[in-house]
Amino acid sequence: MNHVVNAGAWLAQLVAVTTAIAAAPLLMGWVNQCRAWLQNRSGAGLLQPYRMLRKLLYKDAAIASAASPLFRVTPYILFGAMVCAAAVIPSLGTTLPFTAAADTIALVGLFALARVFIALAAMDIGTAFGSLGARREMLVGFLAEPALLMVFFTVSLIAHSTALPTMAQALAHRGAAIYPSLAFAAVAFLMVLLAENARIPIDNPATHLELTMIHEAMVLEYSARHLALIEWSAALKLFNYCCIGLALFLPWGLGAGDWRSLVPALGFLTAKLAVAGAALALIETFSAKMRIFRAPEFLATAFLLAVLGLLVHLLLGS
Amino acid sequence: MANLPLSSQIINLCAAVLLLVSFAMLSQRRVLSLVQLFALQGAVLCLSTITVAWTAGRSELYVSAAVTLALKVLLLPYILHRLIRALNARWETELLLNVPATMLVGLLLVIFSFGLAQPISQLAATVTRSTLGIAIAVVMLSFLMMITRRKAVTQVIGFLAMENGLFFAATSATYGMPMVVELGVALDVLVAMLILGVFFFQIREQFDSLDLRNLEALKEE
Amino acid sequence: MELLILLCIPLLGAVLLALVGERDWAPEANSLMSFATFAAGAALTVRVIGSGPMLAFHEQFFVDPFNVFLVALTAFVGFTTSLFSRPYMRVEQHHGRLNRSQLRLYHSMYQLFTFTMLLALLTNNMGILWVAMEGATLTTVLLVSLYRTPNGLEAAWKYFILCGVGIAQALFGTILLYFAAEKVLGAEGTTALLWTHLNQVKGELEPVVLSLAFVFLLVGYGTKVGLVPLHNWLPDAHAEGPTPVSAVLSGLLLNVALYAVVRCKVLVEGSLHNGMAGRLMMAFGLTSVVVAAFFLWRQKDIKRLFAYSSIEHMGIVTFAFGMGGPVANFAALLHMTVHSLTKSAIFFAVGHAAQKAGTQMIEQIHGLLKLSPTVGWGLMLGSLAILGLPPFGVFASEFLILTTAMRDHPWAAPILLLALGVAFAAIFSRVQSMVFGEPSLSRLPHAPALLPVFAHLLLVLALGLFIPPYLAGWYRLAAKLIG
Amino acid sequence: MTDPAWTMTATLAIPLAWVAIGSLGLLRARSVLIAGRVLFPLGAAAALLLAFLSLASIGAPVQTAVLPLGLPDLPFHVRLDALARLFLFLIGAASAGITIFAAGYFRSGEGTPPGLLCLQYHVFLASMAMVVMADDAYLFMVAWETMALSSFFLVTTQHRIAEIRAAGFLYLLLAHIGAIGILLCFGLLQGGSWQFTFDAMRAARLTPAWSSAAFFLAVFGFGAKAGIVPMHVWLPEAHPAAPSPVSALMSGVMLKTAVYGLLRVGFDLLQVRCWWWGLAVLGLGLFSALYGVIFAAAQTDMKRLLAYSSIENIGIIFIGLGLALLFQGFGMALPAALALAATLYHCINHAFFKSLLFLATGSVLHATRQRSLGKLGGLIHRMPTVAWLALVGTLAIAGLPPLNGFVSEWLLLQGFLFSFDLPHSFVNMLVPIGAAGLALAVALAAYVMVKFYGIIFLGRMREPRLAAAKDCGRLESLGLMWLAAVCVLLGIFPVTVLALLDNVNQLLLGSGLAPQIDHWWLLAPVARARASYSPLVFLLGIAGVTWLTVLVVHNFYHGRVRLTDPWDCGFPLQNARMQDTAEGFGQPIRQIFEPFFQMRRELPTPFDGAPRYRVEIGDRFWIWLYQPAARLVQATARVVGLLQQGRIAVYLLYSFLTLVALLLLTL
Repeated sequence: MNHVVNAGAWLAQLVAVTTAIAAAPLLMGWVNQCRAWLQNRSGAGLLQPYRMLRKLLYKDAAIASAASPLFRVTPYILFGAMVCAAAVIPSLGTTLPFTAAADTIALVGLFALARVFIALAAMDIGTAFGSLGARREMLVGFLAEPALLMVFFTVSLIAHSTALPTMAQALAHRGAAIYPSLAFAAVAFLMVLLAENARIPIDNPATHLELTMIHEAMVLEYSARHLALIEWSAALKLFNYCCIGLALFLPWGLGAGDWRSLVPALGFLTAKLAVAGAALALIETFSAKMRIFRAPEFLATAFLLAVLGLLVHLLLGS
Repeated sequence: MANLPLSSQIINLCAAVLLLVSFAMLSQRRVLSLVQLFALQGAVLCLSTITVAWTAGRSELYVSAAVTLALKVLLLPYILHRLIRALNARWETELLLNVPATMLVGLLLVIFSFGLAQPISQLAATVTRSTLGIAIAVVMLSFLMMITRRKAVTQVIGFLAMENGLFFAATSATYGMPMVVELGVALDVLVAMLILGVFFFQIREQFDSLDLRNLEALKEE
Repeated sequence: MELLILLCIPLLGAVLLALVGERDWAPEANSLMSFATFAAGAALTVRVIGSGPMLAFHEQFFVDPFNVFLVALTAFVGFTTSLFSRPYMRVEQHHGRLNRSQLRLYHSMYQLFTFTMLLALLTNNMGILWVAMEGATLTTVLLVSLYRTPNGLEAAWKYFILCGVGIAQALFGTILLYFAAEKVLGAEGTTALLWTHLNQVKGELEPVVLSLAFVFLLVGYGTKVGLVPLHNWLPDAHAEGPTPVSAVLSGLLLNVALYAVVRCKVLVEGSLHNGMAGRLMMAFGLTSVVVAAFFLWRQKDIKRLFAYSSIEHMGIVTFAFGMGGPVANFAALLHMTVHSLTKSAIFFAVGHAAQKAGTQMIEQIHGLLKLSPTVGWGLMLGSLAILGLPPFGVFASEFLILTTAMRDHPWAAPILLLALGVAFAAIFSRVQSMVFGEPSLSRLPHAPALLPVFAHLLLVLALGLFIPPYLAGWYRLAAKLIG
Repeated sequence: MTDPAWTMTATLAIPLAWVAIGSLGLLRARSVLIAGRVLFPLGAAAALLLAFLSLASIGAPVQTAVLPLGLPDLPFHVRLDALARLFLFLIGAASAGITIFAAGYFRSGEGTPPGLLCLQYHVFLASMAMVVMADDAYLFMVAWETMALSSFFLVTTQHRIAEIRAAGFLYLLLAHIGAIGILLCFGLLQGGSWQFTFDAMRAARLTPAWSSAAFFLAVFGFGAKAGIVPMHVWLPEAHPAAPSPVSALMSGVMLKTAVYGLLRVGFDLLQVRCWWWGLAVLGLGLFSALYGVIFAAAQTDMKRLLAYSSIENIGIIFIGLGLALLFQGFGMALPAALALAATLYHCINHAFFKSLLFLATGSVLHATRQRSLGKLGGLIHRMPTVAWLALVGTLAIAGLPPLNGFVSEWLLLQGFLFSFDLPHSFVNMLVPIGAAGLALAVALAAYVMVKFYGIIFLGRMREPRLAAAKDCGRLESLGLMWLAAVCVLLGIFPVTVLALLDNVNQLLLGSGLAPQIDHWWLLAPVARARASYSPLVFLLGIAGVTWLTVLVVHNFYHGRVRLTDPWDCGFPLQNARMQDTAEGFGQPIRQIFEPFFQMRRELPTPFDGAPRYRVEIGDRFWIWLYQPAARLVQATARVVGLLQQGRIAVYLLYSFLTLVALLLLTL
């Protein structure tokens, strides 16, 4: 892990980031497609998110006259934050140069930064829905964030590190050892993932019903390229979360970060993401949307599970 | 008693009379009688002082006795008498504690005083040492009298009686204080009496009576 | 020589002002007399500092660092109070609360009071000390009842009777002291009541008699100090008399009474060697501090409030003297000084404020700061100083007392601190509501004398930050004398 | 620059200069011009000088001096070491910004005249500096109480308002009670030497029991000043009452002197330390952090909100402190250094971002005369400078990368990760729960700050007269910019800051992080494999990607924008009052954490012609702790008052009984 500042590593980094940016809508499309299949629909196709983005990007932007510059700049910052997060997460290899810039705690901070910005932007226009969405988003956020941190803590106990690559490496090389704490952590992580990415049972990405919506309420005022960037960021966020989950709980197949390992790693990643996406669709299909006031209970459970994982680890010493 | 010299017997008798007068004052309700008792007390005091002076050969005690006579037997009772007549405050209407109870407390005080004086008396070289207990008792009884009375005048008489007790203590225990002090004390008592006299008039002017119940306005409510 | 002048000036002043005290220039004459007293006191102080303790007039008078410091303080506060009383009494006259003959009485008694205080401090004779204390009571009784109002009369009556009875106990104590001394020093001479002689032979005095004597002396002079539960006259007398009298009562009389107690304590401790006197003083002191602190919570009258504060501070000083030892005595002396200065400054400010408001009721005085910033700040800073907030000198002495208490009597320190906290809340909440807020006051026909207020506060502030070495040395000497 | 004698003199000269500057204000007490244009800028310059001086000499050896002031046996001792210098830097740097803001802020009008205000303000500054420099108990107490006093007068500037008077009183009372605790603590610390210099206390050897007593007295005393729950009640009262620069100074700087005091006592003066102190402090801090942030979320007054947020941040600082004590108690040097560094870092951070936000509220207050969040909104359009600078503070206090608030929280969480290695089996399970609580508090802080910023600056104006609001003046924006800039710098260059903080670690713990800090751009306090964070890369990454995206989007597509009415799901009738209010935004928190609050609701019935909803949030500690205490004192006073019931016979009886009792005692 010495500071390898060679061209190869940087190229691998570039590939990883580009992959993330490019593949994120695909993952979104895949999840939606799986869901459609599970619901006996034919679905809009894997590439539908790309078409959507393209359409939005070409449109004229309509912005409320009461908007401040903050409103306009937020989509870009959001996108920037998610791309940075993608660069930090070891999706393809563990020795990418950018990964040193942030560990898991910083990653949580980065997600929080994005969340605060979009919440502020939602309040900027001064509509009833905007502030409602912002409030709900922050509510979910403040409950999910500690849970996520606890998940990372549990894993870092095993790896003695909070740096994601180190954690992934340590878990990948643990051999056949079974960590019951990881099971708790994994379930908690999954719950956080659902909440953070505006999925069922916390939020329904496909509805504009004012009683229930969270994410959509915040972005109601956005249109055209701004909306495109926000949607893309959302897709990237899901992609990032999935990659984190994979790196922590299914870390096999990660390359070291050089050229040779990149191709097999890409293959592994695709396969794992496909499975993860399908699983996500399955969960979403089998569960029902919760009332918003139940969300704290849901997330508190996640938090509890994460802490339990931690305690289990301390108790069992494994 | 028998083997005591006559002078000592006289002094002891005086002491006993003083104690008796104190009890009498404690139970007396008529203000004018109180003044008379006070004058009697002063006279007995004077007598005992002269006796002490004669026995011990202390000439300055004669001066003390003279001052006592002038002040406590003649002047102060006279002033008090005049005041009482002028203010028309002859009766002590009621006591805070009824007479038998007061007497009982007084009795306890006398026992206490004697107990207190015991170790000191044994040290005293004077012929009159055994009377110190009585002196303390007189002071205590006067104190008690001040506590139980409700009229301003009687309170003052109690105060003066206490002064008498102190004086008796001074003569009986130590053959009197140095002259400067004696005179100073006498002056103070006189001035105090004068000021009090002025006060009586002012109080009556303000409250139409000398009852101390009028003087209970300043308190923490 | 200075001593004679020092004593004669106020006596002369009393006589003079008894004759001309109603004239228009009488307040100035009063101030002038007080200034002359102060000058003589300063000269005496300089001399004693220069050439050490002295005896005079057949040993009847005695000056050592302990009493000369109180003499200087008394003369100084007497002088500044007379400055304050000039406009104050004029306003009282203007308001029709006083007539000319009362003014004459006031001026004459003011000087006489100063005389008795100085006499009590300077005399070497315990009997004369008693006479002077009684004289002080008599003069102040007249001062307290100056207004002849029902409440004033009541206060004066209580003051007179309680202090009279109290001081009678002190006389009994003095007699017992004489009784004990006579055996050692002989009855023939008049030396048996001279403190210097008693101090030399204190080891030979009969302990049993002395312990009884001390009880009487403590109860007697303690009544004048205002120790709880003998304090009941104090708030009444402070509240009902004219404010300059409250200032000198708190600033001077209590000190002098405590001085008498300490003088007695020195003798008794020297004889008993069992610390009984110290323990009694500590117990009285502590009780006074605690009880007074709670009393403060029920006050509605501003002068009563500060009267209770005086009880509290006298309790602190008594406690410190009771602990004994160089540091505690030093602190106690310092506390006496700063308390005198601060409390009199407060009374000056309170006097002006009450005159402006036309009432002493705390609830009816608001917004001093707005209408009269100097009076307001004087009261505010004075209160903060008396509450023991640094950088004022009261904090310095309380710091020393508390730290000594922590060392010698650890159980007492938290009690003291708790009481100080309670007192803080009580006084500060009241003063704050007076100083701050919307104004409710009127202008006065005579400009208030604020020089004394700020002179005192400045001194107190300076003592908190820096105690000049000669002053410290002087306190140390005095502290050593007390033992 | 590092010549010891010279820096000592210069450092001492600055408080003196402050007092002199303040006294000059008295000469022309009513002149706003002199105070605002001359004296306050001078004060700010002195503050800046102090900051640079302390920063430059932070690694210099310890210097001491004895001043010819104070008590005869205990003259004023002063001492400059790394800890003192760090806090002097904090005081200087933060107050420089606040003072320059204050230069433009104070105007004549009701309340204290500007000249007097100038004196109080500068005495406040000077006393804070002296607290940090003091090396004996007496000077410390003098400076400490002067600080309380001067700030009390500053709080009660508008003393004609009754609530402000009450707030000031509560503040001074608690400060005084705290000071009593500190005094008792010093009394224990001298340990039998009866020397009240800090050197003597360092030399004293206390038993663990006495050490613990002293330490917890210090926690009580300093905690009262810092605003640790349950001694926090004065904070949400005093901060809104004070003028904003004063709130900033109190919250940003003064609270830190309390932390300084606890550090000084806990790590420097006390030689015997027990590990379980750490646990207690940690628990207190955790509770305060959660309590503060939950109450902050429910507030509707912007300055109260910030005040509660201060309680939260002090709680976080105490968490760090407790962690450091815990690790040190178990002899874990590196984690202790990490936790201590995090604590100190957060102290500095909080000084800057909280001052920044308080000053921003001051500007808003001046522009709108409105403190209630429910009547603000949309100010970013009228006050852009304030709004954008406040955004920096908001993001920083919410603990978001790459700003400074995140760095200290990151370090603290890194510290928590070591708690699993604690040798005590119970503790190593308990402490991680603390990490969870900390994470919750930090996440809630983000919630609170979104509410704060969004409701004041974003959305539409809730009152029509807000349209007349003006942006702040030049001096004010200069002050805000300075604070915001330091926030950013502290966030971007944590390694440099940590290197400075390590001097303090070396002083207090005897070991530091030094070998671990190698790359100036990469923060990896333990090892790179363990954890690393580079805010600079972060910032550049986000900025770069954002910039690239803007470039790409605008080049490949087009940048046309049409301004319209807001859509809002097609609701036709919209006005500013349909936005979330402060109460509305806090509603989920109130619901989730209901047991914390003493709530009084006023709900409309369906038939109300003019429906009204009102909710009042009360502090349970007020009801459980303070009111009973006050009642107890009152009841005692009532009983004691019976002593003085007016009857002279009874008084004589007291005298008589006293006499008899004492005579019996001597018999």
